Amino acid sequence: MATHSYLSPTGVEIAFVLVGLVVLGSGLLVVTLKNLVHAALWLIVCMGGIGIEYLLLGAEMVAWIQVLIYGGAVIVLFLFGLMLTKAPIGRTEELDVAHRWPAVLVGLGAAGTLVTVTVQAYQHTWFEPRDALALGSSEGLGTALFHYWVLPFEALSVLLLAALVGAIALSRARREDDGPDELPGEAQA
Amino acid sequence: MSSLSWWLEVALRIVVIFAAFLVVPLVVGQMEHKAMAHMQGRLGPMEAGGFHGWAQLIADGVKFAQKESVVPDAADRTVFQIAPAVALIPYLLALLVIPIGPGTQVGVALDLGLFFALAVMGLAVIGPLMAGWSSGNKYSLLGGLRSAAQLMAYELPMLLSAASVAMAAGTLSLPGILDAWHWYWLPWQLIGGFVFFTAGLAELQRPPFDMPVADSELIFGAFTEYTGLRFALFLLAEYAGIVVLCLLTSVLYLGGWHGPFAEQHLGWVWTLVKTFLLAFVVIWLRVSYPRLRADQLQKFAWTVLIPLSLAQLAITGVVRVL
Amino acid sequence: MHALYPLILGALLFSLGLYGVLARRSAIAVLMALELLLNAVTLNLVAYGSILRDRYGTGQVFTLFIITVAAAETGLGLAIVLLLYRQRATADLGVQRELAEPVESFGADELAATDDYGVLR
Amino acid sequence: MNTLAFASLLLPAFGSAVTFAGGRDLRHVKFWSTAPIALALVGTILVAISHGTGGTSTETYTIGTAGEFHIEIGTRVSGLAALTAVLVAAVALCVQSYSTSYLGGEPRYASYAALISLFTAAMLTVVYAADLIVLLIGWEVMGACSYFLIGHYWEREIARAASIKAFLMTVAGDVPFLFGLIALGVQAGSFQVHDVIASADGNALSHPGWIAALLLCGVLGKSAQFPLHSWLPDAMAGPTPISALIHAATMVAAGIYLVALLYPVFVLAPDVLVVMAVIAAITMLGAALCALAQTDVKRILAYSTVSQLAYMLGGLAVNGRSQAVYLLIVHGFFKALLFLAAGVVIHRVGSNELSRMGGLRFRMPVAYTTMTIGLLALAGVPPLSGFFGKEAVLGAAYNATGEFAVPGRIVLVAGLITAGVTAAYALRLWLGMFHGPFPDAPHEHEERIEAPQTELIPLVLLAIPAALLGVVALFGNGFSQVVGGASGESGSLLGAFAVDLWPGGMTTLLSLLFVLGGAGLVYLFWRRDPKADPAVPLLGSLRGLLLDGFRFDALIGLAVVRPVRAAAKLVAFLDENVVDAYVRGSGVGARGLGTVLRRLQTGSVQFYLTCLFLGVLVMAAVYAYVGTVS
Repeated sequence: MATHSYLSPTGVEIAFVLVGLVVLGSGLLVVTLKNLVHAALWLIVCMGGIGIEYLLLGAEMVAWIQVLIYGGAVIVLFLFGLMLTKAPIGRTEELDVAHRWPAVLVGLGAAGTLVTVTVQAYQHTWFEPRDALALGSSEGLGTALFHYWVLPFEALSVLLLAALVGAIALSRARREDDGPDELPGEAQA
Repeated sequence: MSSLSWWLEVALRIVVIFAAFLVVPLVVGQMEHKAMAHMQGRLGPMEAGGFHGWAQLIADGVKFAQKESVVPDAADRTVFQIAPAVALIPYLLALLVIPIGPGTQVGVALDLGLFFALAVMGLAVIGPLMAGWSSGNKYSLLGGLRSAAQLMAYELPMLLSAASVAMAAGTLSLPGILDAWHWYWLPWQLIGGFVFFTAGLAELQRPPFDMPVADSELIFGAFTEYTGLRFALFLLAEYAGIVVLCLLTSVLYLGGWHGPFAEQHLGWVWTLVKTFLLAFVVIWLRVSYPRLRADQLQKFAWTVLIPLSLAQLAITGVVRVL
Repeated sequence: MHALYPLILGALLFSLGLYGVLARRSAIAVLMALELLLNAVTLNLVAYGSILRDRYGTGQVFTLFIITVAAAETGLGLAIVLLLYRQRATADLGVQRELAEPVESFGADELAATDDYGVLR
Repeated sequence: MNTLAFASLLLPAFGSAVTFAGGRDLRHVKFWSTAPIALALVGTILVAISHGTGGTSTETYTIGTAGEFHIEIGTRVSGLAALTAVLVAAVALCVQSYSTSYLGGEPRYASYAALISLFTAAMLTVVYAADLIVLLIGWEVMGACSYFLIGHYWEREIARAASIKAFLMTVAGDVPFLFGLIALGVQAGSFQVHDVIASADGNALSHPGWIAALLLCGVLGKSAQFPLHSWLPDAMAGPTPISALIHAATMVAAGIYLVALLYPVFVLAPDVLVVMAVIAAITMLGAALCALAQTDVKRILAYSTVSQLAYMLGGLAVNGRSQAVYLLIVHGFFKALLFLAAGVVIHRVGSNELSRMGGLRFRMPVAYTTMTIGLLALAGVPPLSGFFGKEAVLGAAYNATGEFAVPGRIVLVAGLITAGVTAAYALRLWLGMFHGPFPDAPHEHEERIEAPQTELIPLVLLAIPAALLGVVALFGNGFSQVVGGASGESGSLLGAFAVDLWPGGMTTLLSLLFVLGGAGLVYLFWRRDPKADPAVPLLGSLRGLLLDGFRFDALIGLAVVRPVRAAAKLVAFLDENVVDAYVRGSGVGARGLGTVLRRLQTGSVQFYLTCLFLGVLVMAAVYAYVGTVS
């Protein structure tokens, strides 16, 4: 469409880019910070930013689910896990592998490849986020979910059940002869 | 509606809600002081300001403001300092979407209001976690750990019982739910209301679910190292949490602004009345019930509340289909 | 909106997550990087759902699914990490080397002379 | 009749199996080793009688196919086969019954008896076989049995060496023999003996010369002809009854039998016949001279066997098929007799050495009598059977014409000289064993040390045909009618003219002169000193050479063994230092590679993942690039 141009970005686009920068920045901090808890907290920012990006893309329901699940459950799980594994206050030395250059290489290579391919494929494509709004509402998404995706939905419920059982089994996997197996934190207290 | 007046209105709403956010929790706090004092026969809080010790809360506020805000050496400064804000702000955001009266008497009439409220309330629990970890104190850490375990356990029944209401109303919008409300929802959603309110109490770590801050065991749990205004902010967050929980409960299960009469004009009064009644119950419970142990807490969540909320969902579904 | 904004954001986020998975030694940090990867994918899904005007809501529905799976994965992953921590008193992936040859056949001196990857210095 | 032949063939095999299975119970072994062979003898005699003079009869059924050929099991009874079978069965029976006492007390008697039965069955298979492949099976089973039997006393180094030598030398002949058989079957279009002979008669073979030469190699090995003869004297390391069996009826006879059987093929190849004649001449004279020099009784008899077999081969080389077969049968009886009688003597004396014997004629009258008959036959003294057999061959050589003239001359000259030498060593053996003083016993006439009945009865039984079979020759061409004339049963090639076994006047005169000469020389030297060996002055300085069999084994060692050893060393060197170098090199290389790759196998999952993603990245980049270019 001729009306689109790089030179005159719309408000939504500007917002998207700004939030995107926040997301990328916090994401970078998540994978580079020496302080694990800080990284986890930055992950909240990153997830929240992605939630806002969803909103900007017209996926309202997904956005709030993102906040609910990631902010309320996943991050709490992470913090919980960090505390149980005695994440120290301050920098954790040796948090990263000593030779990071292969990982950096892979990361940069992946970025280069993906961006190149994406740019080549979609440099002339525009879309209207508002088109997705009807779908992004609770009603639209619910309709799509239960009209077209009931079976995957049910399969997913089975998966969740399996994960639940698995998590319980894992955390109960202690035999009598294993001896005292207290959490380090409790042992201290 | 012109653009200007729209912006004005938004600004007005935010100011009103912010004011309410600052005032109502204080009222609840004052209420707690007084109610507890009366119930427990405590004489101290009866002195300040003369009649019934009405200025006790102000005295507390002045005391908090005067105190030095200490950050321990072993603490993670940034996180330690941000934690109170993280604990407080989500409740402010949640207030935005809760209607207190019919029509436009709501901060933002969000299509996904219920979802939004629950999502940001879920975020609020990160505050105590941050505080517990960043204090560099093992009691704080244990408090934080207990918080996390407790929060994860009670998130599920809360969401499930809220889902029951949404299912009954056929919408996630809070005004929409109230629009669909009928008096017979009271018995219909009774179990859900009980579960929601109880789980909410546990999320707020109010007694009898206050094991994370159990003062006799952990001094004050995650908040042990906090002093001065930051501690006051945590207290404020707790009372704001009570307000939001009671508001949500009244909106979801007690009909919100619906009342026997004068619904259209004085709906907000009904809402407030119900909210404060519930807040009183919260305070009452604190005074009346002993603290639960960790295992009792978990057991209660998984073996009582979750089955109950599932039963409520089933009842809702059956009635809806009928 | 130009299609490139969300897509490139997704690509860069994916690369960040990839780097994190490869470079972090703490198992929990790796799990966090994994969340970045998943989010990059879901962002792409939502974006493609809009770009391709999918009327079945595939992009968003699958984003929901992936978020659910991610939650389950985090729960299980953390359970595993905790188990690991209980048994080894560390969540450091760098010392979990059961896939390598036993130390006896390699020689303790040589093992001591290896870096994080186990590569001989 | 064919069924009866088949039964006769199977009976010893069955007896062998039962003997093997039955353990060491002596009575069981004795019964099952003799009774089936006795029945087989009856069967073969009945077959021979019912066959009479009429042609051949074949009865087969197919048991499998090899390519376009059918392998058929069954029997083919001809006059030749019927008579040879009787010989085999009779000798085998004598050997088995003789063995019951000769070896009856030995711990390995059971396996020994079973192997003899199997040996007999294998020989009967060769005789009765209607199919060349079946014949080959019997042929090779005999080789295996001979290996085991010669090595019966495997505790002794010499027995082990002899058994291996016998096996290797016969197999060395069997390799070309196998090729010859295959070529024969391919060219004839069938492995049926019947078809093969028919196609040879019809001159339908494209390369009869090559086939005959290849087959001859196998015959040389089996029948111990030069240059594959040296295993036979060494085979004396086995028990004496085995020698009787091998020398008289089975192993060595198989070679002659095969040539007689496939005679039409050989007739098509005159060059091979000349070679055959030369080999026969060399072998008969050389072996006889060796026999004259030997001091070991059994080795004397062994060399005499080689020499006599050369007579037969010579007879075959000069178109004297009937004569050769006649000699084969006659020789079978008297040679078996000689071995068994010598075994009796050796057993009593406790030594093989001629010098340890002497003056036994009164102590062992039965052995003396039968051995005298056997030796007279061997020497060719009329009217014993050996005389007629030898005269028949010499007569054939004398009468040979046309393409057989050259071999005829060779065989005739060699045969006449050999007759003299044969008489000489026969007399020497006789005198040495039974006359003169017994070395250790001062009262030589006093006690009889005769063998038990079970050993003597076979001697007597064998002495009868050895003495009287010459009668057959008096019936003119009767015998040759039975065995099928000059060139085989169908007799179409050269015409089934009647062959007269009646001794010719000229050859008889000449050979008797040579016999008298040879015997007289020996007698003269013996008279001079009965205690001494007459061969010592007779042969002079040649004796040492002859005692060693012309040092033929040394020659073989020089010509074959050392090059082979050297080659083996070379191969071993190549294997250890060249082939193994690659193997070791691959091991070292793999180890080195492993050491290098080990550094990648760190156990760090993240490192693996990094490598994985690097790979994926490279692929994606390449794919993207290709996509961009195209």
